Amino acid sequence: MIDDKGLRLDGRRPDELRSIKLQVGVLHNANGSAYIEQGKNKIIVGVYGPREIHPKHLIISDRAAIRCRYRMAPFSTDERKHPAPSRREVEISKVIREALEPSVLSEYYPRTVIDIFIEALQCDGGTRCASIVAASLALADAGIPLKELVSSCSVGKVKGHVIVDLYDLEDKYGEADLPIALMPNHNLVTLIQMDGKLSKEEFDKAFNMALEGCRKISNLQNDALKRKYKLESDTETSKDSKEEVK
Amino acid sequence: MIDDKGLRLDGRRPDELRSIKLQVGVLHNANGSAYIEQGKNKIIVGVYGPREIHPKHLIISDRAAIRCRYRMAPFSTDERKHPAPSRREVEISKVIREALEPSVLSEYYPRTVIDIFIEALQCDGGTRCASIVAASLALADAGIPLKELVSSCSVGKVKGHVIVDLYDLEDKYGEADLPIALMPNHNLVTLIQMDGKLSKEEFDKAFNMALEGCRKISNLQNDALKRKYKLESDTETSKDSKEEVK
Amino acid sequence: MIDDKGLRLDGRRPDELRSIKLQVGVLHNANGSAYIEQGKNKIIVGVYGPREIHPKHLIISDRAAIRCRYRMAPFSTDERKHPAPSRREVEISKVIREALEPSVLSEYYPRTVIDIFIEALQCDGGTRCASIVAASLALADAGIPLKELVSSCSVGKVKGHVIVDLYDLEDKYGEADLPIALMPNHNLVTLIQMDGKLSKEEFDKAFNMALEGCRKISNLQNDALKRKYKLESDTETSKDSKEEVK
Amino acid sequence: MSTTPHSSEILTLERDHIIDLASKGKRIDNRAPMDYREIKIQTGIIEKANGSAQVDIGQTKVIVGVKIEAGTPFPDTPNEGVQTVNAEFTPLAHPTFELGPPQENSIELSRIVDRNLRESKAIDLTKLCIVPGKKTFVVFIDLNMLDHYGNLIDASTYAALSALLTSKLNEYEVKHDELIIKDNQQPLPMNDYPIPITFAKIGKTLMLDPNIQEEHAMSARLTVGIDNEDCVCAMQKGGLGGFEPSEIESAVETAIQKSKEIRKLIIEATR
Amino acid sequence: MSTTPHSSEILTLERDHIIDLASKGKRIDNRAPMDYREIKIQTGIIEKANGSAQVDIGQTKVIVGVKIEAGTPFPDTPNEGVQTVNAEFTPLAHPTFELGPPQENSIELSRIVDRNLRESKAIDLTKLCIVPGKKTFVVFIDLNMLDHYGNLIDASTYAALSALLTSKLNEYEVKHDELIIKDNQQPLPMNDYPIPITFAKIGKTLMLDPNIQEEHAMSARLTVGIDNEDCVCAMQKGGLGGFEPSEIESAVETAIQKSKEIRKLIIEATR
Amino acid sequence: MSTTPHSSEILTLERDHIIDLASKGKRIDNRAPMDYREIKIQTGIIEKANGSAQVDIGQTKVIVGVKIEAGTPFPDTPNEGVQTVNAEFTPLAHPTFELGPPQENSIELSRIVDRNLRESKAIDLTKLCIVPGKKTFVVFIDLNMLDHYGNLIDASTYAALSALLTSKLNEYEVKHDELIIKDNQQPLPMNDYPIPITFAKIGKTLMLDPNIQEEHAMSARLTVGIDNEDCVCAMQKGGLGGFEPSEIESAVETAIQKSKEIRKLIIEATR
Repeated sequence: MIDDKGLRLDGRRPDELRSIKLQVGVLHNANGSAYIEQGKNKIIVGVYGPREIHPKHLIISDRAAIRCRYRMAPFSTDERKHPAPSRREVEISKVIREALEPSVLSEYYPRTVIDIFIEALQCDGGTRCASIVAASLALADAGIPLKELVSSCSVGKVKGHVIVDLYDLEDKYGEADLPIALMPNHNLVTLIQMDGKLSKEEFDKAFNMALEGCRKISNLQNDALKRKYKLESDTETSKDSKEEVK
Repeated sequence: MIDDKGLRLDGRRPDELRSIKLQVGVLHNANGSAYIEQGKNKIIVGVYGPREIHPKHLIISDRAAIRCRYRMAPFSTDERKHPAPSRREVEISKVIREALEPSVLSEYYPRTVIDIFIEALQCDGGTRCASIVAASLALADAGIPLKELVSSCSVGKVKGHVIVDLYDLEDKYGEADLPIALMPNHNLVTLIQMDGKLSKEEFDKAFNMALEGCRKISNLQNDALKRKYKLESDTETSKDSKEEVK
Repeated sequence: MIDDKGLRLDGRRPDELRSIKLQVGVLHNANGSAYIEQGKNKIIVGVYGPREIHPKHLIISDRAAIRCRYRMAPFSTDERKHPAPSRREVEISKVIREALEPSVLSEYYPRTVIDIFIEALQCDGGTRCASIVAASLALADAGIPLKELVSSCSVGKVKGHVIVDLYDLEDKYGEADLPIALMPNHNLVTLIQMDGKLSKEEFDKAFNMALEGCRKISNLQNDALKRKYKLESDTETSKDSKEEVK
Repeated sequence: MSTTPHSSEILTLERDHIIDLASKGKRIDNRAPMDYREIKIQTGIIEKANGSAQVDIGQTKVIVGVKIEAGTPFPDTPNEGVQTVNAEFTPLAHPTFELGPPQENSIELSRIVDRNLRESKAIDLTKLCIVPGKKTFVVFIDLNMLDHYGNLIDASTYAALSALLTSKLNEYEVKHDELIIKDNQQPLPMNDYPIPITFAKIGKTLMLDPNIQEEHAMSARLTVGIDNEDCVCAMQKGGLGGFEPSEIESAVETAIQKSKEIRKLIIEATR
Repeated sequence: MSTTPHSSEILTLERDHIIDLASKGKRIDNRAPMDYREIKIQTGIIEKANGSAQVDIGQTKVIVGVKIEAGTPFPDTPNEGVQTVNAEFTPLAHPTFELGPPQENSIELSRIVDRNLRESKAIDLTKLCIVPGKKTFVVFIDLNMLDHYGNLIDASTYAALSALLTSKLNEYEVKHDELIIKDNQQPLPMNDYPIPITFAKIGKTLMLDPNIQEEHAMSARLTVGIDNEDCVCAMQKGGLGGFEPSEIESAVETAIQKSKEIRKLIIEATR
Repeated sequence: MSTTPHSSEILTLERDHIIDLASKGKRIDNRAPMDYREIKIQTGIIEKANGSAQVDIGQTKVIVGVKIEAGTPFPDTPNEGVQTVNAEFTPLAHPTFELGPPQENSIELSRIVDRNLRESKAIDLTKLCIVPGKKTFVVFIDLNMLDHYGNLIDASTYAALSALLTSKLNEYEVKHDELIIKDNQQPLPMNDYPIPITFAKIGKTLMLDPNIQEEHAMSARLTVGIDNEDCVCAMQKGGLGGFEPSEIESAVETAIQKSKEIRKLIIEATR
């Protein structure tokens, strides 16, 4: 999985991220949206809210509730995924929500709900991290007040090497996987999961590599958001057409 | 499927309907009910309402909501049907509801619901049409104000012949199926579906044959309703016994 | 199944109950709880309430609603039981609720609910009776006002012999099973079910043996309850620690 | 979760009236306590089923269809057929069924019907095996409530029994592991005619065959199933109250007598 | 249970405005009655699928992925492949989908797409059998709504057709009853290019390709599917109103003409 | 859909009190920050299971049963056994579970327990294959919460591990493709004893083994699983807040130390 020159199957260095493409504001109906391509991962996120919440017993009196659904399209995986939500998707929905919660100023909108809908159109490893990256941008695009954007990146161990941003094949043959999410300015890790086997030394190395990855991706997020705002102030037409239907 | 004399397997002419038996007011508890036998089709319909609607979010402020469930009994088909509702039953429930909606003066009863429950006890082709015929009578029997009764009939193409009111075997080997529903006095087609293959000429022929079928069945519906009213005014006893439990 | 000396496979006489262990107040969170071991049967019951009821349409204006769930743990049976509720568990939940209803002074707490949760941890025949015995104690432990405790016992016919309190193996090869529940002071049978084949004479014999079994178990219930009250008044510490978290 | 049902739909006045009548041995529809309403049995109404019947008890209407198909035997009875009962509380049968009727009622009903048939060995399942351990006939008994005006248990069981007694089984061959169904038919082999008799306790009185108004006024319900040999084959108590032991013993006696009449009715209707 | 949907989200004023425009042959987005919005077709966007396409009709966006896997044929077509269509109304596509959209809409949509493809025999299922009666290819067509701005039926069918027309099927061998999938691929065998054309009736006027505002203002919807030979292969009426017979006849004529244009568009995009 | 949970059941006053105590390194039940409550382990309590254990951590009570049955291996591991974990939040364990607890909590719990066991290769699945690719042993690990007073993750994993360590596997033969189960039993082959250690972050302080009051007051939760070789085998963060990187690094160190104590406890209890 790692050749003589220390390069990976897809030619990347151990600490090299896949190419990442971020787009903000890609959907018409959603209040906010974003799209991420990270290697072959293709994920689209739509955000609605703050809006009224049903059923009423979900109301939280002093903050907005956040709801999150992560879903893999049936055609997103090598073998077709059954459309019914899997236990894996249920758990990922929860950890993504909990990764985003600390960044949202939810107390500004008590008794409402903010809905985050994530569609993984193609999955190639590290989709929970890529989903967080896009979802945070979609929240910002919806005008939801945030403390800052949440970045996310995973690190793994493959054949004894610690490498960043594993794709599917590396993940499959890897010995450990460590996805994290980070609010860089608050120095707050908002998601961490691990499975596999890492000594304390390996863990420390991997963890720091993941933090570094988050910081890099954080820059890309900020760029994407700026591009969107620039575009909006440049093109009055597109802005108007959006307002018309709201 | 069509013999030398132009007759069908069951001896009917191409434009001949199966024998139809209609009964109105066959159930005790339902506010209105009707029963249809059309060939081997045996379908019973019960209507409740206008009545209170639960859950509340289904309330429509300026009209009655109409709910419709079409269900095939497990013993209604050649092979036993699993009791869970199939996708086919879900779609048929919808097109039947939409076939009946235009005939109901639903604005007379805002914030209520009218429930139409259809049990197909035996299915032998064309059950959605037969269900509409009976359901419209059951609505009338429930005293729901209607613009007029909705009639319904299907036409198909079998071995190149356009024939009316297909039964199961013809349907199975047919090349096309075209069920329609009609409000005859309003000249309004309230259901049309098609599958198969029809040239424009064949379509026009089939469509007109179906309209003709609807008009014939419309007469039978009116007769059935008159019989019911006559019976009710004749037999005070039966009327009283019905009132007693309401 | 019955040897020359009239003894059963596990050495019991025909009218001999299995050894029964009853404990009241075994759970911390539940408002009331009880545990029963009857042979290899191990069943724990927790009661919550009277408390607010959701959804609101379940409110009964002149009494408390009682809800009851009987559930077999997946590991409770010889072959693993699928976690989804079986039709058998649904029916047993109902007959247990109906066995307990007559004993509860539910009119004291209108518009509330009393929840009875029964977990069968190990099942070895006669679990519905054992569940009733424990559930009635758990209701008392929760401080729910009762007319009296409900006792319960089953009788069966095995190889022509009428015997009391069948365990799994006897039940499997038995010719009839007759579980009953009794409010002894009110002389009221609150559960009776039967399957198998019993002549009128056999039925009368079995029925009276079951009533006798209920009366014996009733004494054990009262002892268990007294032990609990004695314990509580003796050990102030344990009582305090319970109050602290309520 | 099993939940205390609502009973709001009957007026307290009507309930009190029914209880008051009961104390005088009278009923709201003028029957004697031990009378059934009129029982009407029609068979052979669903041609596509192996057997079918509609039973009306007064205004209560139940239709039952029997379908017999090849399937897999249970591991513990490799040489026997399979009997399966399913009850559907169709929403047209009663205004409350729309609300999503407590599923427990239809499950309980189907299990009572199943037990009456199974415990009396009504169907001779030993004759339904096709290839031991591999293939057997499955008898699907589907109960369809059309109009609920009380005593669904008896109506459903009588209809199931009538449908079974008129059910036909296709002859077949097994050739090279393939099941070949032939056209000629035999009656489904039957052993017994179990008859459930249902009592309502209203006030202090037991009444047979409660109608729906009486069901709302009763404190408890008792069903006693009696087989051909006058043995008890199934019992089920329902409802929020209970019975005194002597009431149960006398109910069993009554059931043994009453079941003879009804068995005769069913035999005649299915001959 | 099928229930009359809410329509509260559109203002009555807007609805009246749209109906008023329609009476003058005008539309809220300035199209002519028989114009589609701009149709944009992209294929090959999901590398892991056998075929895929995204179709935008104006602001409406649908993505379709095709997966082809080995499975079991239906008993009545032992020598044919299996086609299965599933539609997901993803909640990001429309604010009302969050509320648990009436499942009937997604079921109806998938069944309309399925019928258009099936009745025109678009996929040559006869070439997908692997071992007769035992193993066949199953073509899973998954429709994923991303942005709902009206006319999901046409957008979904065009996307499904585009995805199928660019789908690849792996070559294979059957050795000792084992299926061995090879690396080289062939196009999925296709027979026909069925094109549904959807009309909205607004006031007395028929309009093609309603946007979402028009869907809320329309009294009824009619979809006519036309195959390569200008024959009608599928129809479906929806909505609370109806059509006069003459309207239906003229809609069929229009659909035959309009389908040629759109078929050309799809052929070009999938070449 | 994952939804922000309610936290109304704890009084703000109590929460503030707990956070205030934490700032002084104190806890509401007088423990030191790095203390567990008393851990009580009982095994062999369900005779019908292959293995079972009840673990109490303070007032928290979890019972786990292990059933081992023959089943089908996964296609990608044809030579291995199957491990499956299922968690049931029984409604008697906590007053809020009645409301239909967010299913996500029980799914997350079962997946954390599963990962701890799976990633450390605790069960030697390579020894559970019966017929490669066809038949294997399936180890069902069913977690049953009886009383929820905080830290269900640790209690459940310790109980699962204790149940597995005392599980027996029946010997068997395969004769003519038939599996014959014998009476004599061997211990289930085990490789590792993974120990999860759960931290709560309350204010700025990390606490081990939060009780339920502390769980309501904590901003986030971190579980670190440690295997026999002091390696990290599983981690999971939960809750609405986050951790500073240095907190995570120090939690891993603490977990490595603390896990030794608890592993010893479990080994002694299951010897």
